[in-house]
Amino acid sequence: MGIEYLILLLLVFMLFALLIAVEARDLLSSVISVGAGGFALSVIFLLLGAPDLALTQVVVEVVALVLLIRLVVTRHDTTAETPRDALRTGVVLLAGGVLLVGVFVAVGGTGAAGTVPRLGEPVMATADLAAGQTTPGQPVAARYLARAGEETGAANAVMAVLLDYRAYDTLGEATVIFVSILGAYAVLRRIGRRGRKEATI
Amino acid sequence: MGIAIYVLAFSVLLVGLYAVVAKKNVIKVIVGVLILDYAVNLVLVLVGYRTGGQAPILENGQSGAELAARAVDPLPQAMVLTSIVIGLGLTAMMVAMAIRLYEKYGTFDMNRIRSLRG
Amino acid sequence: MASIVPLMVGLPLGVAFAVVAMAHAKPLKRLTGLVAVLAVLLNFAIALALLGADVPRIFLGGWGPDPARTLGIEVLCDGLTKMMAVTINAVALVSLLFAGAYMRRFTKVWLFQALFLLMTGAMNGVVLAGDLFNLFVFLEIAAIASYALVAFGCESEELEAAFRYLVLGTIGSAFILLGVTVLYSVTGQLNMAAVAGKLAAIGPGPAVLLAAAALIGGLALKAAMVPFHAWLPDAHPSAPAPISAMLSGVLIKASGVYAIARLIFNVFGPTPQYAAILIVLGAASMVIGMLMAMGQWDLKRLLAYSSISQAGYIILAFGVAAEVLSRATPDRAVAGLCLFGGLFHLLNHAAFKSLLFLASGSIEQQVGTRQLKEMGGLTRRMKVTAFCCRIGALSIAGVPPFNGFFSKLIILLGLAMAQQYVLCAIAAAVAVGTLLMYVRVQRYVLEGPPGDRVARAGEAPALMCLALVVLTIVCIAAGLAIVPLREHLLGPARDVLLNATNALSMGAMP
Amino acid sequence: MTSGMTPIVKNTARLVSGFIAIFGIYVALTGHISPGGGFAGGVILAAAAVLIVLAFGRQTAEKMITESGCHLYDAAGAAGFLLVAVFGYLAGGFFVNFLARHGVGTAGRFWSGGTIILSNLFILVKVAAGLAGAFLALAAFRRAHMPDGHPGEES
Repeated sequence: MGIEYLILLLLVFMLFALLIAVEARDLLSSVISVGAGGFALSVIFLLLGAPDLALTQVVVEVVALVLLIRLVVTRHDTTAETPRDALRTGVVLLAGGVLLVGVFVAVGGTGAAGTVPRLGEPVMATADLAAGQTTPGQPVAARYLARAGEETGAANAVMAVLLDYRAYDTLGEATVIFVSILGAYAVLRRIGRRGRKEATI
Repeated sequence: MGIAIYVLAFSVLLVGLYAVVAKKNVIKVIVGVLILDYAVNLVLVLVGYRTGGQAPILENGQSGAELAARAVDPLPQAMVLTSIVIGLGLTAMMVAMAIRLYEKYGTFDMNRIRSLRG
Repeated sequence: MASIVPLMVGLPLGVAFAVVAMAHAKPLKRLTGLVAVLAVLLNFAIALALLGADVPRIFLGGWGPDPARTLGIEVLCDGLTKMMAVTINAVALVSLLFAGAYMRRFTKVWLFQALFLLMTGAMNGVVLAGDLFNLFVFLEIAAIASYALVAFGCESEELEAAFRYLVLGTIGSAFILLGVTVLYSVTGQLNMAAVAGKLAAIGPGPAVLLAAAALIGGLALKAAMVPFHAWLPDAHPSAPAPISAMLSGVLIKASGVYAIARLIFNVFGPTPQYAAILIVLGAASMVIGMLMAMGQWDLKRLLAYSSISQAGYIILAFGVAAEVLSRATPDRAVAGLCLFGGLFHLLNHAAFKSLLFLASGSIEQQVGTRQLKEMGGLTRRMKVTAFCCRIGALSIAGVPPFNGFFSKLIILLGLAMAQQYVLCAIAAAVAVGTLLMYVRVQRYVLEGPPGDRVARAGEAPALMCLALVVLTIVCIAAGLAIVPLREHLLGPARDVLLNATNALSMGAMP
Repeated sequence: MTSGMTPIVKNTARLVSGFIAIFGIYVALTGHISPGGGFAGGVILAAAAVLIVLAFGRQTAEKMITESGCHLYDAAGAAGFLLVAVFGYLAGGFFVNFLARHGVGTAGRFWSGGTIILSNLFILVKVAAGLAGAFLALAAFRRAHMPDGHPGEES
């Protein structure tokens, strides 16, 4: 139970940091606050039993922060002048209320059928590993955990899932980063069309 | 307890949504996209959490069945790893676009960008 | 046969990596375009070869299923997937040929070729995906490639349109992933067939509804259905013409319409609620897209708004089919007719909308404008382009005997037979409006005395004309060859949707 | 950013970046037995490159890390990972773990997991090269307004 309170505390911290990031007038403080939120998230990942994610989140956060801080500090326009769009804020608040009510109903906390299971009791825990051919629809994750070591030879079940059972997804993942970097190159060409002067306002 | 954590995670999602939709500054919008990513990743990991669960890595001498009875769900973690990568790729691309937009218009303010365009 | 199916994704991705490497080696640099065309051609050949084949279920990585659980990622190869794959690769091939001449004005064309191949490969991945998370990953690749391609010209408006497209697309993706998460938390599965089976067992609950809402919302954003359409009229016209053709012709269908249909019919199973959502989205898109298009004077913007309207037809037809299927005593013949009309319109729209966007690219390059008022008299100066443009406009306007007429007629018939008379009347009214709109386009673009700019223009390069002529032939042939099309392409695709939640687990096990 | 930062920063960066790079490679290569993996390792390796670019300035850094080199390694890493998938046809199909057919080794030992080490290695190369290249390209756009007469893009 103790860990859950810690997570709750970190989440509250994270929410505040992110609210500051969204509302701060100064763009640099906004970017740094979102970094603080990201680091809190990586600690939460660690507490939730996901060291792979914690490590990845930290290093990604560092690189993303470097990119963003560089973007902001080397430009002159450093404050957000116009705060918000009233109509859109209203729409978001309305949608948000509906979403939160939906979540409350869907999660429920009762663990009844047709709702999201209670925190700490993942659907995987209902798996019957010995279930053979007769009971279809067993959650796959328990099977990954039980047999990953012998079937793939990887002690780290996350890597076994990522690079063996579901390696095709990881091909997609590698391609995503390839695409977005190519996309960044494409956008950064100074001249897109031949015979046209670079126009700046 | 559990529901409070879920509600907070979805509040983070709302903060991100609010920043992306209602804010009129390129940097704020990028920040909003990052926050949206955080929130979805967090929900995904929460879904696979088991109370007091161990990380899904075999310890010395541990059998698979023991791991299956104690560890958290590895599948959402693999999904989140992919999702984090997608987020980083998107960030790089958004930064590139923000640089070009600033270069063209001299501002990060979307309203001024629009009015400059006429 | 089954083993080559994943190559439809692997080949374009691999060639895209190779194109990037080749661009940095002097002697190979000139060959990138040729290699890209060959890759797409080969992909099209694979898609055609698979049409007749009866393929068992495919699980990647050798992780075959036992009935209790599905370990590996499944790749689908049923009728619907085959039809989408043929459409995607055909439009990609023609657009890439067109780009061979059109993209000469742009710098660093190899980047364009690599991104184009990655987008095509990812779209193939989307229609092949038999796994919810895999679907999301390939949706993301296709979307990110399209963000970059919209901004490929690097002009101010293009960058701004691409940024807005990126931001809205990201919201859509976040909701799609959220939907997948909630579904996983309830079922413990990611495989679509397994999720469908599990959902049928546990019945509808609040969590399932939340997942469905998130997924439909996110995918409707990708498909630019009306409350979520804000990005499309900026993004599609900003892209280079071959990319506009790809985006309007196949991307919004593969990553929006197809994914919605696949999930609603084959995973969630059609219910009255989902049907109502689809009908509202479809009807609203149809009407509002058409009305917005009427007021446009920019040719590409007009075409973009018209894409929203035409995609609305498809979604409306699917929605009515879902409604019919969810009745107490479903009339499968009527539902089948609606589905057939929707799928046929999807195919036809891919043909004529990419034709019109490519033609607008030719005109823009030769005449130097996109404004309707500055054109006119194109029939005298650019005979081939004008002829193709005329056929395309007649097709989309629904004039017999072209393909658009037949698909709209079938949809109207289906709506009438499903006793949805109001929807049928709306659809008919929109069809008339579309007809009037494209009559106006023809009058301004093709007829009348040539304007100053047009008088100086010449015919477009041969490669561009070739691409237009190919699509024109498709437009004419699809209207005439409706019976063989139904036999080999559309019929199997319709059956997949008709079989609802049973469709995915019906294939033979490997 | 022509001159880079002060000598203290440069010396520290020179020292530290090597350690960071080694740590990145370590994280990638032991991904199958401990937390980490090719992606995290690749980002760490790229962070070493970012450090060098930041400390020494773009001009100096480009002598060590060139943009076209990054493109090449980026493409090679991605293609390598795809090749791992295609080599699976030797063992039965796309993405079959072809090294694991003759036993996968004991879980927990370094030599285990078949193609997982190989995949991690390729992803490391891909991600590191890609991110480093992207950072170089982004760093080129430091000044908002470029002086006139800058060299045009080669096609």
